[in-house]
Amino acid sequence: MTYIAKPAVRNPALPKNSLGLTRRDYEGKISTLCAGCGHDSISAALIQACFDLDLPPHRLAKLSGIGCSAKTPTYFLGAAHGFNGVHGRMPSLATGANLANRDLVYIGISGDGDTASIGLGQFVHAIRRGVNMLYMVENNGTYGLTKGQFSATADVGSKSKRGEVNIYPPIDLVRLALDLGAGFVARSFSGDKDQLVPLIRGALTYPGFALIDCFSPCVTFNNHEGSTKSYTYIRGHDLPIVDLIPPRQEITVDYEPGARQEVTLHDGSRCVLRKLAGDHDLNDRAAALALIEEHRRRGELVTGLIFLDPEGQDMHMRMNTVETPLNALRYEALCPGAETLASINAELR
Amino acid sequence: MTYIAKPAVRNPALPKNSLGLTRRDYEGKISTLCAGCGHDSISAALIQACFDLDLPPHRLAKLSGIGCSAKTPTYFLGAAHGFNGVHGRMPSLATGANLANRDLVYIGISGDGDTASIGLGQFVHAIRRGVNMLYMVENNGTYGLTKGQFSATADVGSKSKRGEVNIYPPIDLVRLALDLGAGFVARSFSGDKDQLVPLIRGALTYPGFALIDCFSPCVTFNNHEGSTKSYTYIRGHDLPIVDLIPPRQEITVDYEPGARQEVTLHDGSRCVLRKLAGDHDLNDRAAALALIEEHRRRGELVTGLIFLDPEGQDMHMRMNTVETPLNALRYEALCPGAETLASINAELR
Amino acid sequence: MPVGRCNEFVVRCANVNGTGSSSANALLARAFYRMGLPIAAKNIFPSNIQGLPTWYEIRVSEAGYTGRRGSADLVVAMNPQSFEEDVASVCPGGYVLYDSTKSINTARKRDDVTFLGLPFMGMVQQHTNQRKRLLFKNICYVGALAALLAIDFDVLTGLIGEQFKGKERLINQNVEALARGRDAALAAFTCPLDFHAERRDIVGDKILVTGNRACALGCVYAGATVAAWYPITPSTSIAEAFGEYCARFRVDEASGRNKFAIVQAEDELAAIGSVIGAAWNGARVFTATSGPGLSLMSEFLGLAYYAEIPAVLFDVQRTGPSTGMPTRTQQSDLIAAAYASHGDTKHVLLFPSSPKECFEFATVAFDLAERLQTPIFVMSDLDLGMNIWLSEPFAWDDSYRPDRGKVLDYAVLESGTSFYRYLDVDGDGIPYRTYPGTHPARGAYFTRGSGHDKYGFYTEDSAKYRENVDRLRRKFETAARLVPEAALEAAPGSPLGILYFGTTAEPMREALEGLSQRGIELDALRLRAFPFTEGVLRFIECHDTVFVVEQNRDAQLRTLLLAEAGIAPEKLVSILHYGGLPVTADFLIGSILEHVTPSMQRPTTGAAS
Amino acid sequence: MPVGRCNEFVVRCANVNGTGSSSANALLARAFYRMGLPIAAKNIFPSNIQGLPTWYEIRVSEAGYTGRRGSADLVVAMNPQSFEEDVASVCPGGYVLYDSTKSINTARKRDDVTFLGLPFMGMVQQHTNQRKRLLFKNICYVGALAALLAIDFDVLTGLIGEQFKGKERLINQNVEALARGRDAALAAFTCPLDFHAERRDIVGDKILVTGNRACALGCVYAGATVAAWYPITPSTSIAEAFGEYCARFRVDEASGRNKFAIVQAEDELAAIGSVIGAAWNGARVFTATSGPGLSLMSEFLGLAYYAEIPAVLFDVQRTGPSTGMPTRTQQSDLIAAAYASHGDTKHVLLFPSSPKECFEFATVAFDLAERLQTPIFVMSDLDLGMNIWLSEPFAWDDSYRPDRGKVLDYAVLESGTSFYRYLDVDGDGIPYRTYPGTHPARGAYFTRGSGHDKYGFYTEDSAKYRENVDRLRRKFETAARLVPEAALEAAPGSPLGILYFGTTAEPMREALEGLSQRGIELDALRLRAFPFTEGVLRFIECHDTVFVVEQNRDAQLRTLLLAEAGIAPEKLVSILHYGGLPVTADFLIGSILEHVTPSMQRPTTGAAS
Ligand SMILES: Cc1ncc(C[n+]2csc(CCOP(=O)(O)OP(=O)(O)O)c2C)c(N)n1
Ligand SMILES: Cc1ncc(C[n+]2csc(CCOP(=O)(O)OP(=O)(O)O)c2C)c(N)n1
Ligand code: SF4
Ligand code: SF4
Ligand SMILES: [Mg+2]
Ligand SMILES: [Mg+2]
Repeated sequence: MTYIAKPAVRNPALPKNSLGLTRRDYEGKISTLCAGCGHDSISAALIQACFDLDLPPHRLAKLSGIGCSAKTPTYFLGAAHGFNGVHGRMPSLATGANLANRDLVYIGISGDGDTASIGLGQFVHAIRRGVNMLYMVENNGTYGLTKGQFSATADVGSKSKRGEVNIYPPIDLVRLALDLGAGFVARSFSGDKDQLVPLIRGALTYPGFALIDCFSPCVTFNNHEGSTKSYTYIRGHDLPIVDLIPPRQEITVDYEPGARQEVTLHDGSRCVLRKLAGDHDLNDRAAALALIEEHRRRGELVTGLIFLDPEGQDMHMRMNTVETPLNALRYEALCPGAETLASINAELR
Repeated sequence: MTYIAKPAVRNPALPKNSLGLTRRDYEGKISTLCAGCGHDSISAALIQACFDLDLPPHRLAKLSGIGCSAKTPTYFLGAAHGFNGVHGRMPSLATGANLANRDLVYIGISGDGDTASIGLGQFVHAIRRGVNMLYMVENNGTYGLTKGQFSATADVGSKSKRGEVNIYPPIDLVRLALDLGAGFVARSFSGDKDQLVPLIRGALTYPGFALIDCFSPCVTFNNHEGSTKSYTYIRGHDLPIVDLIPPRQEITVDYEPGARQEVTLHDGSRCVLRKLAGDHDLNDRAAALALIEEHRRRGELVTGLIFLDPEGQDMHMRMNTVETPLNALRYEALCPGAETLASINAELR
Repeated sequence: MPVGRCNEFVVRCANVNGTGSSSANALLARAFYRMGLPIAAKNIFPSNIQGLPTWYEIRVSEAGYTGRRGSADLVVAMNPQSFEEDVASVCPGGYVLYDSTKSINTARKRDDVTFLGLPFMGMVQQHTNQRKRLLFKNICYVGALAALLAIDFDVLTGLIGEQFKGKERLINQNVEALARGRDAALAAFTCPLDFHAERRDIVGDKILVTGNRACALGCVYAGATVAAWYPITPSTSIAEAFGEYCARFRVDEASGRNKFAIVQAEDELAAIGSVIGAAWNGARVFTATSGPGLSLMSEFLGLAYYAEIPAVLFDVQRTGPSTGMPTRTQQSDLIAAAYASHGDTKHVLLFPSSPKECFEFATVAFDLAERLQTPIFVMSDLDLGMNIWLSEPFAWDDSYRPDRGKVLDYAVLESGTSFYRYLDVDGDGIPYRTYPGTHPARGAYFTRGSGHDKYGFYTEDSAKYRENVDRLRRKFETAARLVPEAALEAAPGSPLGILYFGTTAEPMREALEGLSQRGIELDALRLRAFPFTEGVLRFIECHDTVFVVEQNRDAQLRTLLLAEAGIAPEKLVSILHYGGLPVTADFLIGSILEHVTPSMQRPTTGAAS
Repeated sequence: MPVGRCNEFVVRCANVNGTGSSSANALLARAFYRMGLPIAAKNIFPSNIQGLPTWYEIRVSEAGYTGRRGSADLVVAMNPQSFEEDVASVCPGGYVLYDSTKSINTARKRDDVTFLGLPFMGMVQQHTNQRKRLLFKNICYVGALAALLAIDFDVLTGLIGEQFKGKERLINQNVEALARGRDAALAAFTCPLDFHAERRDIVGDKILVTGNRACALGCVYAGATVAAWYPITPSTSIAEAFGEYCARFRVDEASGRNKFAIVQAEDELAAIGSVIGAAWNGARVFTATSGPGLSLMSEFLGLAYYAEIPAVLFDVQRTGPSTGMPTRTQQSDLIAAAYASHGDTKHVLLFPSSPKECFEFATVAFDLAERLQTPIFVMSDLDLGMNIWLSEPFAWDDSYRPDRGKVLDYAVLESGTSFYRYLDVDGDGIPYRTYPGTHPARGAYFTRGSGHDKYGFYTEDSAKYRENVDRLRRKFETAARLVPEAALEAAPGSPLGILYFGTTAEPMREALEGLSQRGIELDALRLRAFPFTEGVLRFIECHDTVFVVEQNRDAQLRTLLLAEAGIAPEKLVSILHYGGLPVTADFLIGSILEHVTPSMQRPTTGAAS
């Protein structure tokens, strides 16, 4: 977060896409997240991907629940309508929005608390219906906005800033989505722009439900007590929990498909990513599950496009709705009229 | 359902278990479900299993949501406390009940609407916590009590009594439970007493979360339009939906472990069950998933005990709670007392 | 036959549910109607699917009283389980028609009623199929009633013919069963009974329809394209009937594709979420639910109120609290709806009292929702929603066009009109909105349930917050000017007024006449909306005492009147009916008589309009 | 120094959140307190984690006024983002202390306030670590304030020593930073300022504590063993502090195992579900939430009401509707709580107004919940819950034993006492219950949210249903006799009364004195519970006009009074404060003055008690 306003004058030298728009036309308001928050990197990737795809910004709709992650739709695509709903219920808002107008591109942003706890039922059912949208989980294993409680995606044994240890196994949203029939399933890391931007492009153009479960470190609460790099250590363990949040750099990685990459987080803890090379069978759900499992046993988190269903059906296909968005049908095409009503009356006698 | 009261006199010749109780001591009120409803067979199996296990009936607690299935706790174990809560929220009631008293045996009864739709989030999180209970889903693919809408476990393409076709893929609760780390996962069929009773015994003695996803045909709404045996056919297609429900016999099967069995439902539709022989690796989650998938491709529904985690942790183990049920701790053991309060006051100065 | 007994009676059929009785009973009800007689039919059914007692009360009333009467002149006692209770429910001098195939315990019999036994089960022994025996047994008792109550046999056979059109065998079998019943009755008893039916021409072009079907049809005519719902008794048939009508009238002929989308959501939270999402995106969309669903929707309803999203909800009320009695009626969600959600929220409610009004209020609800940009609740109930009612036929003016409210389209935005989402440009508290995707450069805004200022931007500033919620309060005042005015149903110019709404209307009409015969005159106002209109306030002002009649325990409407209209509490006298069965004129008369003292009825000083 | 300015001032620290300021500000607040001075501290923070403006207001008041005052005598303007606004918030004649390391735009300066610049950033340049620079910069301004406001330096170093006990290096660095700030101020300005602190001995044994911590501790003392909750501002710290205390006082020494269980549920529906499940099973259990969570709990709360399950909820209210302003305060969930759920439901509410009462009401809530077998809502708010308050120390009577209500145990059941779950044996509307698993043959019953009769059996019968819900209404009358009586806080014997509750209490004390100085006397009653007690009704009766003060837009308490107590509306005059900041005495005085006319203040005719 910085409070220096962006320059209002446009730089004519900025590259333009085929719509004649620059990257700036895809930006939003200035972020109020913590400096270095992974979520901001995801916003940047979304901006890049929409720019790359030449999407008219106003033909996208952004929806979210509540959380730090849910705030981000304000920070990209300022020319698009946005809807910051209630906690955990973005999927139903997106379902309704999509029903009303199948012609917009839908981006749903959620957090791991928003999706894996309060919103789990809605997440599952949006997948089941095949709502045509990009469903981005900005997954940090914690409740950022309410100050660092564990989410249902936190690892067993991980320690919170308050010193508590998580005793429950994590929910893997990718496995869940695969199991429930999502058409496009990917995992990525907020700091891996090279991987994330193309994945977003793929998800936005996929005609069905597309999940990106994006690991997005929380600079403030992904903080293990034991780490010598944590500032809790420096301040001596007994300050108010969220007191000082030193500005940090976002964590970025740059590694080859097929490769393995160890990432050191802000607090010194590590995780191992494995970037898929695209040589696995993208269209086999069972194989995708096996792949995840195999790497999990090796302590690796598989990233990349994990599964893609070329035959996936979106909700409107299943429902056999007309091509014209329902919100654009003329009233005359909807009302059966007085004459029909007379015959309905007759049936009721 | 029959309105003839059960004889009040006891038959001294009835077999007794080691507690000196007869099967009758495990019964409940007379069912008000449709004659032949699969749910009643499940109640009978529960009664048998509890009798077999010599469980003192009053040391069980029965909880349920809302639905035909959710009514059944009234129809077994009349000597146990029961709680018929709100729709889809039995898991949280059971979680709380179990927290208060870890010494009772918990039976949660749910329907497929209750669990796979409105209650999905709670179902998942009860599994994740490892609530020590038998979670029985009386799965009929339909909303019985609200008269035959599709549930989220109905097959794509199946037709409802109102003539609608289900367009969404089913949620497989067994796969979900496996994926989420349930300790005991089984599938069965209400009519297969030989299989169901031992499974219930196993689930009741398993020290953690035990799912039995029990296929339980609805005589009234599992009714395919096309079937020549359906009474819709006989009445000529245009009567009120739930008008006449002729009393039927429950469907029972009797086949060997390892065998395949075709079942003809009340309406003439068929399904194929495959009874597990117990020769698969019970303790391998991934293998269990693969097994289900393999049989699914062959058009078979695997039944039996699919997975069992011998190391499964229940919620209280994870939470490290005392052995004594929390509701039985004496107040003296709970209140820190006035002296401690004085020192707490001192800390706050 | 004593005057007034012809075409004035109640038949009560006591059955076991799931035995095919409801179609037989519907046939019976419709037969009276086809004879030109006003009827009221109340289906009193259990919350299960098969095997429990169920009752179907048909009131025939030449006088046109179509509220529930309560007692029965003739009971068809087909359910051994409830036999005793059913016998007890007959008026002295009335009749019990029962199945004498098996002998019946005469100890249960009463001396002051006549028992008419016919061997119905015996009459259908020729059918080897058990289902058919069950079904035709019911048709047999309809036949017997035809004889006993002088129902036109041609009307019955005509109805059978319509129902089974093209299935000659079924028609013949049914007609035969009818005839058997009739012939047996004619042989055994003096037919018709002292009370019976006589053809009239009173119903005119009225139709027989449930409120739920009317709501559904209203949504079709209002141009609703999206519905999101979750099954719950007694609201389910709204969504289901909407689906039926859409399948008939909303499939694009050329492509065979649907000009509608209906989502059976995973629960009510998802249903209202999808309604809000679709409404935000410019569709006319609704949900239908009942109490438990309404409770689950509360959080989202606060969002819709505060973010100002049009949403239409049909709340078909049932007996609460909690699961309560899901197959019984009540009007007990008023407070839950009017103040749904935490924080300072207020919602607009409509109170239809007939299928005709259900149909009309659907359009009113959508127009108001979009005009006011707020949720609108159509407060129906089980009695109105699930029972068939004699109703004026539905009417439609083809020149109707939806009021989509203050929506700026591409052209207006392009013209450079400035747009701020929550600005009160017109002084009515209602801001302007745009649909997503309208214009490349103008009109986008961010919708949020968190603090926002009049421009639509995020704020945590006290003054800006207050400015916005004060406007919302003003908007609610605007609502009071836009909602349907209450209907003055009787104005004899009494110092006593009576206020009621919804399904109390029909029995009230009867009660007012009954009271009038006892010398008690009441001015009667039928409420049609919340917030309260000028007319309601004036009505209360003009009367010394106003009875407030509602079907709940806690006098919820009275609470709203006290809280929102600043009325002196002693002026409002509650009449409360909350046992779950439709309210009767007798109950109303009795309750009012308890309260009316001679001193209340001072001579009329002027017309209270 | 003018009399009355010593020990009567407000310091407002304007910071950026996430920069370590809150611990510095807490140090400052506590230092005044340690000097024996009454303080009030208000943390005004944004709904994000880092980088937005945040304010910390410390009021020092020898007179003991610990409500918010609003304006500031000295602003520590450390946030360039809000500098202008912060300067504007200083009283004429006041001071602005700012960081002069970088030059500041003098155009923003005011003539009527004194600007005190010190190069705080410059003072911490020796630290190479950026975090330390940020932290110690804050400590430096505390040091400067020590000089300007004559804060006892030993008190400050003492507090630092306590905080970092055992970490000498940290202590030294902090003390050094304090000294730097102090020395710089002493060198640059005339210290102390005209208003400043002087040691007194006014606070006695009072403690400094948040309401949330007090609630948590109260739950520990009340013997709660289970908590189920979902994180939501501003209630989160109740569950978290409960966890802390349990970890300290509730771990079995022998086994190292927990005599408590806390579940962070997946959402509020699950949280209240687990509360109900555990309460049904005989544990003392609670949840803590705020508005959105309360809305989500509505369906379950109806179940708890109707099935009669004890449940304790702490609703720490924030600014609504919807997500609203989650870091701002309000009292706007009254109606949502009192009538939570569809159908006819009514709930018991408690209104604590201080940490002491939070602590005590926890026990009261559990005792009432189990005595009445119904949910009890402790209605706190963000201001009470999250800010530290000067409070009487907590007190405990070791002879206290929980009132577990009417529970039949094994012995009683064994003795053959008959048991029917919903029977009103004692005439108070409260039935008996048993815990699951108590007795092999007696006492089992089936709990349901669907229709049940007085014996606990399923019913769809009108009369039986009514009998049961009528008893529930009587039980609510019993509740009115059991809840804490309102507190008469002032009784000058005026014809004017004033009614208020919760965090309005502190500023009201100050306002009453201020009004009295202006010749306006008011009898003051502080409400402590709903349903309304006899005392509340009598108080209103005895006064001509009663001001009803609440922190919401819609006068929700007034609505409850009108609806439940049958009070003439013109008697109740609303004073509403709903901008989200704690209410001030100035606001109260101003609002009351607007309403008080000379005619209202007729001579006292008798004592209005
Ligand atoms: C109904 C409801 N309950 C609780 C909250 C409080 N709340 C706000 S954000 C949040 C969790 C956010 O976690 P996550 O979704 O992981 O987002 P993050 O902040 O980590 O990006 C919670 C519990 C709320 N706003 N609404
Ligand atoms: C909140 C809420 N929504 C809806 C309902 C209505 N309802 C009752 S049972 C039921 C579905 C039951 O289906 P299932 O769980 O499959 O049980 P079954 O009757 O098939 O055994 C529904 C939707 C309700 N009781 N509460
Ligand atoms: S708290 Fe964590 S998730 Fe929230 S903005 Fe800060 S870094 Fe990001
Ligand atoms: S409707 Fe179906 S599920 Fe319900 S009782 Fe009847 S057969 Fe069973
Ligand atoms: Mg998170
Ligand atoms: Mg089902």
